[in-house]
Amino acid sequence: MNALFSPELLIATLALTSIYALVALGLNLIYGSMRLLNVAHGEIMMLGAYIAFGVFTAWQVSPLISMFGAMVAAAILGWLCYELLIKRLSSTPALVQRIEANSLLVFFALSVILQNLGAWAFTANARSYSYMDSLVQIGSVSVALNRLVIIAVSVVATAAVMLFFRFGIAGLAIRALIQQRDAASLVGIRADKVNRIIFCLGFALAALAGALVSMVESITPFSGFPFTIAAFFVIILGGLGSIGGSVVGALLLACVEVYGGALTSPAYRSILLYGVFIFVLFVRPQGLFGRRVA
Amino acid sequence: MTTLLQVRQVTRRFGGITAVSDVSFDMFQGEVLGLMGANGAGKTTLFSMIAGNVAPSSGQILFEGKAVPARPDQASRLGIARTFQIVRPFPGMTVLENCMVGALYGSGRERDLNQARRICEGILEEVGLSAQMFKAAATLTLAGRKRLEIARALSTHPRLLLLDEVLAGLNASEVDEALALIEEIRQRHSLSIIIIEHVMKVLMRMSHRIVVLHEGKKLMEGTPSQVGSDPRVIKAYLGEKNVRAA
Amino acid sequence: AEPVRIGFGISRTGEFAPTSAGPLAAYELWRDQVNAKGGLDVAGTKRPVEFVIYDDQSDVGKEAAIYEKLISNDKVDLLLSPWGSHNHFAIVGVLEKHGFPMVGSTASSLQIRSLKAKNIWFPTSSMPDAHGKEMAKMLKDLGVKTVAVNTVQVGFPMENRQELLPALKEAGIEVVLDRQYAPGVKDMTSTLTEIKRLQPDAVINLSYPPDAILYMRGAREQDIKAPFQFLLVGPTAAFFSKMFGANLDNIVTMGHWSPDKADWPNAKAFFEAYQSKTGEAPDYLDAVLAYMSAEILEQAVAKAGLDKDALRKAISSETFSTINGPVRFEGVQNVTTPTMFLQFQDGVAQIVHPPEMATAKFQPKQKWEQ
Amino acid sequence: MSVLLETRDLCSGYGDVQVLKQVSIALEQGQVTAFVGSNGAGKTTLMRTLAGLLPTRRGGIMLAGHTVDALDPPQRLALGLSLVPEGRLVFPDFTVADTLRIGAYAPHARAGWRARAEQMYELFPRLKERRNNQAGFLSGGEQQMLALARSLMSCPKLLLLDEPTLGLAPAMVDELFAILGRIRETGVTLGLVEQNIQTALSLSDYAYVLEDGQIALSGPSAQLLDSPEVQASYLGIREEAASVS
Amino acid sequence: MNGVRHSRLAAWLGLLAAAAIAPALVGGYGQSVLMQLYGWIALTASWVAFSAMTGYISLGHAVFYGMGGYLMAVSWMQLPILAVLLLAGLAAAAFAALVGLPSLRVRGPYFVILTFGLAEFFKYVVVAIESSLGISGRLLLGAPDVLWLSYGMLVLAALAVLLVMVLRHSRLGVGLWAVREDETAAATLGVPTTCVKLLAFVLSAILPAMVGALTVLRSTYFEPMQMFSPMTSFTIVTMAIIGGSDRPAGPVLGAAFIMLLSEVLWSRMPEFYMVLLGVLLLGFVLFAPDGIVGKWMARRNRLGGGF
Ligand SMILES: Nc1ncnc2c1ncn2[C@@H]1O[C@H](COP(=O)(O)OP(=O)(O)OP(=O)(O)O)[C@@H](O)[C@H]1O
Ligand SMILES: Nc1ncnc2c1ncn2[C@@H]1O[C@H](COP(=O)(O)OP(=O)(O)OP(=O)(O)O)[C@@H](O)[C@H]1O
Ligand SMILES: [Mg+2]
Ligand SMILES: [Mg+2]
Repeated sequence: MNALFSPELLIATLALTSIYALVALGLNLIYGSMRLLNVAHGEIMMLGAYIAFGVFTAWQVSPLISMFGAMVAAAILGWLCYELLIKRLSSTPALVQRIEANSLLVFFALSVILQNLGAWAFTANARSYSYMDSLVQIGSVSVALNRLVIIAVSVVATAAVMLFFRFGIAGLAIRALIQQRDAASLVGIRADKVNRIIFCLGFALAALAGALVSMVESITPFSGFPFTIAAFFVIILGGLGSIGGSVVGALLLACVEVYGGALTSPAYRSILLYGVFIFVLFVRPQGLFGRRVA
Repeated sequence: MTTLLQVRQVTRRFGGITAVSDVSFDMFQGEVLGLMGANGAGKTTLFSMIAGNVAPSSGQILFEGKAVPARPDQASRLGIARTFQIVRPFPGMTVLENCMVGALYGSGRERDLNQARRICEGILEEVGLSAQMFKAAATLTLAGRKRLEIARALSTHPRLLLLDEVLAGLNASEVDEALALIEEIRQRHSLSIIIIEHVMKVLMRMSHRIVVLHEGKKLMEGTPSQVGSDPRVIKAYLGEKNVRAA
Repeated sequence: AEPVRIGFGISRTGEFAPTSAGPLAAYELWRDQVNAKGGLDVAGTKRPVEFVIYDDQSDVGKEAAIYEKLISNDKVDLLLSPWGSHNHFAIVGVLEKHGFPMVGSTASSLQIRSLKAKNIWFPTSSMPDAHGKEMAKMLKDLGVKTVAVNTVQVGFPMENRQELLPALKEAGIEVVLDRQYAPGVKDMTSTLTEIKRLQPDAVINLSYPPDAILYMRGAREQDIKAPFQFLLVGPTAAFFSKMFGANLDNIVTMGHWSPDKADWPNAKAFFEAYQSKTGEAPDYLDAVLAYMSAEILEQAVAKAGLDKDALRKAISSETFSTINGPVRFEGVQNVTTPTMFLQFQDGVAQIVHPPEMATAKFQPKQKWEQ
Repeated sequence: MSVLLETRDLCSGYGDVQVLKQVSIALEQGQVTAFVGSNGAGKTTLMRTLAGLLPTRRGGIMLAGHTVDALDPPQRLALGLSLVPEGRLVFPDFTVADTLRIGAYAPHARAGWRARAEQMYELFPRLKERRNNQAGFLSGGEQQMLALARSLMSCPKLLLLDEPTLGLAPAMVDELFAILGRIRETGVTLGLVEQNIQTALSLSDYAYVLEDGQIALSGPSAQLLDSPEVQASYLGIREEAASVS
Repeated sequence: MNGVRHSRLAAWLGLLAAAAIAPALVGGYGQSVLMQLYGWIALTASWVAFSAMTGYISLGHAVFYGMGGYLMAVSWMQLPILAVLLLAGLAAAAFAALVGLPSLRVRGPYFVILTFGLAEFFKYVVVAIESSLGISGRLLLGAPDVLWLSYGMLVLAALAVLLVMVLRHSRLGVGLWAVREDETAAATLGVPTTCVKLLAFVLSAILPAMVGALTVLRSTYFEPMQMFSPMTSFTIVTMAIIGGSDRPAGPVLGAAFIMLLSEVLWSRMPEFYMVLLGVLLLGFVLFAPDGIVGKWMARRNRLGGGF
């Protein structure tokens, strides 16, 4: 099967990996550091996507510029969301006890609200625009420029977040918080401040992903959910909180999608994808790079 | 005297660390065996292996001649009960409900809920927790939680009880009371006990024999007075100053 | 006069809300137009139209209950249809139980023949079997020798594939590639590489919009040169042309309507009215079918009034004049409108087949914009 | 000598339960103050309230001249107060090395954390051996050492210790007290909750005896050690004491 | 104590009687709504019997529901309905036993997403099977009247609530609770954790399959993407948490509340009811963590009603 080694497939894998990794990045922060099941992640992406779309359609401003605006808007939303909802969720003992179920519901509610407010504000119609879609020749393969841009931004954003975690003490502080709240505060970590930053950053990264994805996919207020799922798969495959792990998770998913489809049939794509996910968790319940928790 | 427990050349490694290394000893029915050793000597790990929480890397543990399975629930069913050094009560349950779990599933295997409740009420009375019976376990003080560990272990109707530093955090007079309590419990339930404690007075007074671990290996085994005067033990564990105290 | 109350359920929220938006807008357009003309002609008297709309939340389980409620609680005078085949199926039982006639819209499936229902009709002319036969005929006419077929595993496309393959065989056209893919795929590169290698004369994508996007993007990047490139559902949606612009030119798609068809006088008017109402072009498919179903109902009511039996009889027997030309039903099916195909030419969807209906001549796909 | 920490009529508790009832204490700069009392007397509650883990209900806490009742633990840490909590509260996933690193999280403690970590390894060689092991898997005594080391990483001026000898082997207890002695010599003020009353009183300058959430007795340690009340209720010399009174 | 128990039993029986009479009194639409309500109660209570008891939040109960629907669609007109119902229950139980063993090793958020993944996996397997059979959606003609279906659902709902009641006051229930609190400690006290978790998982799978089977008879159309929709799972969790998952009354109140609310809002304010639903959901989670039942009990206790 010579086709398997074709550069087209390689680039497709790369492009898909970068989208998955980018989409997972914001979720990784919120989920990996606070164990909150943010099922509204995709909706926040859509928020970013709509901002990019709206700004482009109205004023022809490049999404590469408006994405910063989208990030700021989402960060504000994150801040509000933290102050109004999550603070209470993570400080009321009765709520913390079932933090999984409760966070699931809070974010589920948030996603329902965002979807329907979105539908009300923008109508449910699918939207799209075209930007930077000229073809670029790389060797024998030609790729749309916007896909290359996504790869580049994804690499930069992932690397930045990774460095932040690896070399700053902030990463440790985040992990300390989730393990032992009292002890964390005794060593001087202010849960409130750290969590607020995480929320703003996580939401901003989601919006960034949305703004970029809007260049290559059509968007509707209701199309966030598949992204949420993809993001969860990526970070769980990689192991919670491990940014490097989630890049590998993204790569694995992309490979299954591209090469799995090529080897068998695209008909089995979803079965393969979910199958691999289930298999990995059956074999390694803590994800590929997760550490077993004491 | 019949042999209750045989520990045979048991080793447990964690990655590069050998927590317990080639330890063997026997224990008789009705005996109180002390387990002594510096921090990190492997005492708790040994308990975990006897209670089935951790599987030995090599070696064998026999309880009444049968190999102890590496599954805590099955070990409990055989009649082995342990307390946790770092206590782990069921925080959302009341003290009574904590105990009922053991009564229903331990080697007593009581099937009737009301009967289990009565058994547990008796046990809580014995360990002095009856006043707190309906309080959530999370509200107990540390000492209270240690008592609860004992009560829970007892509720499984064990024959071998493993006590891991249950007296830590008590003051001198409380220790005296607790010692009397444990002795009483031992006789009433005809238990055999292995006890880990860093308070010398306890080991010296309670145990019939003491096994000393040092860096995972068995350093020696003997009566309290033999152990207390052994120079190796003094060097490795007690520190010169405490010899006189003991 | 007392208003005529017309009820229907439609997805305003949830995953089908985007696709339901077109039909909903078409219904509302129709209502506004009728009311502007002084109301609905009910066997001679004009009465204003009032809608009773329920959101089915994209949950097919809710549809039957909604129509039950419309009929027995709200006691509406007339019904319009929800969006999508599955929702049509879900309410057939209710319609039969109450003997309440309803003109269907956006449903197409061979299974409707097994229905033997007396209270529902389907105005589409893109029934899978006719669609397959017509497609084979068109390809043969164009001199196509080899095709690649690429199908998404969803009801309607799959039924189409099943009818298309034997028809191609009969027409002596070789199927060099027959791929299926699961809904939700995110990449189509391997299939496209294969198509590129095989160089068929025609690529037939029995697709839905999300995967139609993948095809368009990949085909452009890999420069698929087949002169005939077909996408089942997708290209007529407004967002599609925004995304692909000139690249959409010469892509063929399903559809039996064009605003440029001169002998359907209202077609252009509908196009313009819809565009001025929503700011977007109608999607040539769902919005048109929805509008047609309302027109048919309108004309049947003008003839028979609101009596259910008279109405049923009128719908079953009359010929109606719609934006899509004359429509007459036999059984549940539209038997007058032939199966057609659309092709985008200079950004406008033109009917290119069959020749007697065509508004423009087929043009081979020549190039992708760089 | 000045007072570093002072409470006035401090009240605190959990939910409907009022545990501390009008506790007034003072910790002198540079001294060791011991808190003793039977089980459930409220020692841990007092420590948690001082550190800010529990809110003050009534009364007030003054730390180094500031009223700190409204401050959270990190803010009190910034003023130099560090607590070694009961039950250790280690971060189970962290390695020993990570734990020490995070111990120096407070801004004033960040500089020179590496050197301080090395000091800790010297104080507790056992931790050095285990530096890359997860804290959750350490033995009970090792965790206790780790908790103390973590606290020391934050350069405290006032170190509160809630039963730091819990689970330590006798030789290690001696070692610990020796270490505390040395820490004290560097000018750090110590507040010590300890069950071994004899040791506690012999090592401290001043002591408070808590009973049922109140200060039952207080005074210079040497004096308390000789008091018949203390002997009776805490040193297990009941018979003699009973016959005396 | 006994008096309270008797009065509570009487309340439940009264509720059951009312639920049994209701379908006969309301029209076709009312019957549809009641049928859905009973269905949701059965689903939610079944979920509570596993997830609330063990703390393993399953986001995959749609798989059992869909499985039941699929079996009914496949065997329509070939087997009697009752037989299919039993078969559906058995099949779901078997599937739960099969996947439960490896899944239940996974904890916390991992389990949540794993169960979601399992449900989606199964959905796409069904999609592939149907495609390879050349079938695109199955139409079920001649299904029983909604009145009968609503009675069927009522039986399932009653059984599911009964399951929760019996579990709560049983030995198994205590074991599950211990697992929820601390699995290691539970095992050390003799609870065969894997066994009890698996048992609860299997028990909680049976009734949802039957609910699915009846539901497909109502919609008369089976299509895998619809029948296995993850929204089902989300709705179940929502109802359980809103009602309060610690008591058998929780699922009933939760399902009834959400159904009622959406009935009221749905026709009054079509544009905003989903938004409002979301806001209410937020309010409930944040301000009534023990659900409606919890709030209600707290009020009663405060008023001195206690028991
Ligand atoms: N699960 C584990 N993974 C890695 N290392 C472990 C694990 N459990 C124990 N250890 C190591 O094994 C050694 C023995 O631990 P153990 O808990 O048995 O000591 P101990 O004798 O009970 O000490 P202490 O008196 O302090 O409680 C320790 O150094 C500990 O770090
Ligand atoms: N979280 C809690 N909720 C309710 N009451 C509590 C809680 N924690 C402790 N208490 C109660 O507060 C009282 C004082 O407890 P505290 O832990 O301060 O005692 P202590 O002196 O430290 O005891 P010990 O010597 O056992 O550590 C006890 O009666 C205890 O039951
Ligand atoms: Mg130990
Ligand atoms: Mg204490």
